Amino acid sequence: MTEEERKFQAHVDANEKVEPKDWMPDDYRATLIRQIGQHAHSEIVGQLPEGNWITRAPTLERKAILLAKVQDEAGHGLYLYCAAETLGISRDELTEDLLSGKMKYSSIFNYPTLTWADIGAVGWLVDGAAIMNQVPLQRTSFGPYSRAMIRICKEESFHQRQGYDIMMKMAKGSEAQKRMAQDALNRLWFPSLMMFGPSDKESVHSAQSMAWKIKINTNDELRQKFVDQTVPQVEYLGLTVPDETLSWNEERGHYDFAEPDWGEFFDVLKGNGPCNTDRLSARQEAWAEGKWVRDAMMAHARKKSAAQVAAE
Amino acid sequence: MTEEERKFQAHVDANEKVEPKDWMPDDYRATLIRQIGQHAHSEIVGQLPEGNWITRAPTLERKAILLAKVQDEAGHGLYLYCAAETLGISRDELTEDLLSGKMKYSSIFNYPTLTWADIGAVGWLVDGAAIMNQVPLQRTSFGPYSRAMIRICKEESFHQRQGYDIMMKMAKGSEAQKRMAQDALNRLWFPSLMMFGPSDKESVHSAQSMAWKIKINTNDELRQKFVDQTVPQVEYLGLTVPDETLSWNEERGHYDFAEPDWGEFFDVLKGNGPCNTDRLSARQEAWAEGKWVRDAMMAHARKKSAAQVAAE
Amino acid sequence: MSTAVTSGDDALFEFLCRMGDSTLVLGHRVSEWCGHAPVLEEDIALANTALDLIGQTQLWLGLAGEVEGKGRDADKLAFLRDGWDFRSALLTEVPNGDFGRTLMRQFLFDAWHSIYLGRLLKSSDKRVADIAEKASKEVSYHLERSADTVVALGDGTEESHARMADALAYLWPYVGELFAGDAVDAAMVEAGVAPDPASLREEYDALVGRILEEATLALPEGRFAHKGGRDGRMHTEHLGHILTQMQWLQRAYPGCTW
Amino acid sequence: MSTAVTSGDDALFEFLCRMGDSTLVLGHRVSEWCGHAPVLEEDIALANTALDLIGQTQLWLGLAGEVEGKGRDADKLAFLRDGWDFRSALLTEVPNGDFGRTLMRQFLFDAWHSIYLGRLLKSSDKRVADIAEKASKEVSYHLERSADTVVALGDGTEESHARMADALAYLWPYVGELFAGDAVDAAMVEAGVAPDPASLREEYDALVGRILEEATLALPEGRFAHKGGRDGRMHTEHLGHILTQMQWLQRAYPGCTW
Repeated sequence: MTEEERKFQAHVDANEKVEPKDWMPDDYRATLIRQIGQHAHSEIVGQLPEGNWITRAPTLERKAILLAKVQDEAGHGLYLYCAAETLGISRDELTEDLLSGKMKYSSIFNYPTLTWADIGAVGWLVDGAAIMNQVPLQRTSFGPYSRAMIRICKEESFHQRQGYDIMMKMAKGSEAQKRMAQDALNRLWFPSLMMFGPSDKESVHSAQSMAWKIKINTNDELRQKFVDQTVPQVEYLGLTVPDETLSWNEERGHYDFAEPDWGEFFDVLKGNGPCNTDRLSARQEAWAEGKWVRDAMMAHARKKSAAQVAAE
Repeated sequence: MTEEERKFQAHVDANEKVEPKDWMPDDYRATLIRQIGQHAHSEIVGQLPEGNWITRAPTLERKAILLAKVQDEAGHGLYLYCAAETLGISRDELTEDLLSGKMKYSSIFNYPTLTWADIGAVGWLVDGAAIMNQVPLQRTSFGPYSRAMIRICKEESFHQRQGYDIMMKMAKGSEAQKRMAQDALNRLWFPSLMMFGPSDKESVHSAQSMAWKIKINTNDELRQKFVDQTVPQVEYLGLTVPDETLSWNEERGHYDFAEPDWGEFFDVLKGNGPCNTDRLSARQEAWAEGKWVRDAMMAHARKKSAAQVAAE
Repeated sequence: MSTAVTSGDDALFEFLCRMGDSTLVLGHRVSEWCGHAPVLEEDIALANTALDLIGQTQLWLGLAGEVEGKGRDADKLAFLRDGWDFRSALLTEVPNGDFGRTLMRQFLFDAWHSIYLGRLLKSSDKRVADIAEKASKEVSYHLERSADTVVALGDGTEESHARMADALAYLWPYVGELFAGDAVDAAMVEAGVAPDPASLREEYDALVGRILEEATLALPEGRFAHKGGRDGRMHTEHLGHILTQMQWLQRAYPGCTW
Repeated sequence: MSTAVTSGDDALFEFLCRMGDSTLVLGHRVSEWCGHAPVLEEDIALANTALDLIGQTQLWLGLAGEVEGKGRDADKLAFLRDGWDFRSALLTEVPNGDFGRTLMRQFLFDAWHSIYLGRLLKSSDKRVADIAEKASKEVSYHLERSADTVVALGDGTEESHARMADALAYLWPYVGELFAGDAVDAAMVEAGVAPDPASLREEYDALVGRILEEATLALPEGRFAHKGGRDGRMHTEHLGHILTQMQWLQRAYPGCTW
């Protein structure tokens, strides 16, 4: 460790925030760009599976709530891109990396939303898992990221409650609605567990991130916490977790549960999820078809500022 | 009249057919190209309002019948383009003239199909009016046109019966279905009457076409015949013709009826119908987006025939 | 055909459906953009516009249901009427087209909407005035935004200028309907509930003309107007397709709580 | 999740729905082209293909309803089930894309369809064999046509070649599902009703490989396969949108005669 590195680590260890102008290790910067960028991309791509049901929402109120949620997600994307930009990379660069497949977004968004209950389950489970990941990140060492997380967590927990409320209405509704709720849970349970990533017991990478307080908990800790929190909610809904091995372990004080199919996880990561192609091409088309708009807005802004200069 | 013109007229007067290789007056040729081309275009554009309901047809049988009908219409278009081609103009030229707005198609297709009953009403009224126009044209002087008409009329009367059958089911169905049937009749009655064109009492143009047996009856004759035939059908359905002035004229032995709003007719003809823009742009887009396909098919055919020649 | 207007409440119901159905259908159209806008800020702005419009729909159709007094609430009106009972202006029904056409449609609607709501603030019916007050704040923001965007795109590049000119040419024939009064409007004028639509045209043309000029676009000369949406006589073919999406769940699973 | 298969009739019902739902959904997709094909002959051919597929749907779902014995006829099955009860192969659900993708999808399906129907001619269930006989005549014509078109477009211009290669790359991951057998297939094999899907793969690859070679396109190497349509576990997001259109009228006006 160099002197700078030592000072940096001491600063982090003292729970002081790192700010954009501060010196930081190259790897710290690179890891953060990857992590924040991926998070931002997830917010953007995450609009698509939920957007899929806006035009089919069953009531005006549900439609309004879903619109507000999707709008929030775009807003989160914006905060996060801004946080990433303080590290010296532009939003357009990050976008190009998303569209070229160089950067990833959360694999959960490569699963389809097939019924209205999926909108409930996405809010409840997916946002639930996201919050579980994000709450500790409010204490992350990088200032702009930490502040973005504080803002985002507040809204996400609101989204999660709304999602659970949809599930409640379905689970307490007609036979068909109950079936829909259970079907959504069946399809989304394991993908939600995958959101915490594979076990990082032996990952050196994770250890470094934890030392830097970019990562606060291990994947397994968070997954356990999620299961422990969610199972009683499932029971309250009168639904069944699609895991026959699930049981309360008195000794551990936690639920035992089955691991998700990590083969599927890596398949989806590689591009072979049910919706990878459609999601990415939706974004690519939006970007390509929007080029004339971005060009025009830029051209108009230039003309306007030239006129202003001329007038001064 | 030149000697050729006299001989031509005598030939026509003797009810002999004119064939493509026969001498014919330039105006006869031009008028036929316009008339046959416009008729062909109408078959093509006519696919759109009906196609609008194929994906929403209420039963599998109705869907199959509608598909078969639309397929027939494309087939009619094909016969008619072939008939026009014998006059020395290519299908592509005719298509370009349609897409540029230089040539017209029947204005009726600029009205929307808004409910399933419209599909019934289009078959019953629009095909009914078309048959009324076309039956006499089976005796038209130009051979290829006459033969195309014979083929087409056979299928059209089948379509008309199917349309009437839809109306029957609706008119004898639930309250909502009855209302749909009446609403369709209300919207399509006058546009159907317009299909025969404005009164041609004083049109020199029409007189020449009649002498040439390109036109067999006056517009007013055909319109009267249509009304006389259709009113009892309306009554049988238990519906009401949206014309308070309609009444049986014992003396004439015909129904008296209100003229359609010819202002609207000319508006639609000028391009201001409810769907003109959408219809034409649907065809323009289909043509533009299909260019690569047509080019490729041509290129492949050339390669294949070159390979054949080389092999011989 | 338009329902015969036999009493003041019938006319008021029609008027409220006209307001609520237009915001509902336009809100639906705008929401189709979700996740597909040219730039993130526009995704946010479009979702926000759609959200406001759906919120206004709840108010207008909610009041319509009350006035009708047959137990239909805003949801029942939105999800269980067929197209012929809708009273949406045709302008709100046309497909989004490219982003330019969507924003031009928004601007042409916002301009009318803001002027109309401005008059409704003085409605003799306090319920109407209250909704107008809430809505007009939102709509003045919509107008500011759509006008700015129309200016930027009209005045941007050669391509954007051409696209905006095309959009305007396509949409203009749908504008006239907003100003064509009928018996319902006359009843509303008489009751002091709403203004005569025709009386707003001059202000509209001035406003739209000013923005279009800034956008280096010409106000079209034609006054031809498609009609049939506000009175339900003849909607576009597009409305039926919108409803298949919008209403499917409620139609497939009737009587559920969501 | 797939309905638990408890008896032979349950499996037969599932099998018949797989046949009928795939023809129904593909027929729907093909019919979306109506009036928009690149050339008139293709408009006719596409309408004809859709028509055949809908006709086959009537037979398969009609028999499914009989076998089920709960009073559901082909229309009830087509128009009143939600997506999760559909058993359409995912390949049939994907959007049309351009004409090239539509024809490539058609070819990939036709090749499977013709081989599969060929085996069904010898089904132990005469009703199945009879439907297969009628359908296989139609499908051999479909295959001839779609194969010719794939060859022409693959071997046409540089642009058409690239588009067809893209189409193939997009569609190939949806092919594998057609050959993935499960308990329903096993029950059908045992009853002599239908062949083991996996047993058709070699013939399929040979047929498709031969045509693609003529089309100057390479048979993709990846064997990754999307699954979940034939067993209903996880359809594409597209199916739900198809159903909003397909089923709207029956949902909005239940119990009517049309």
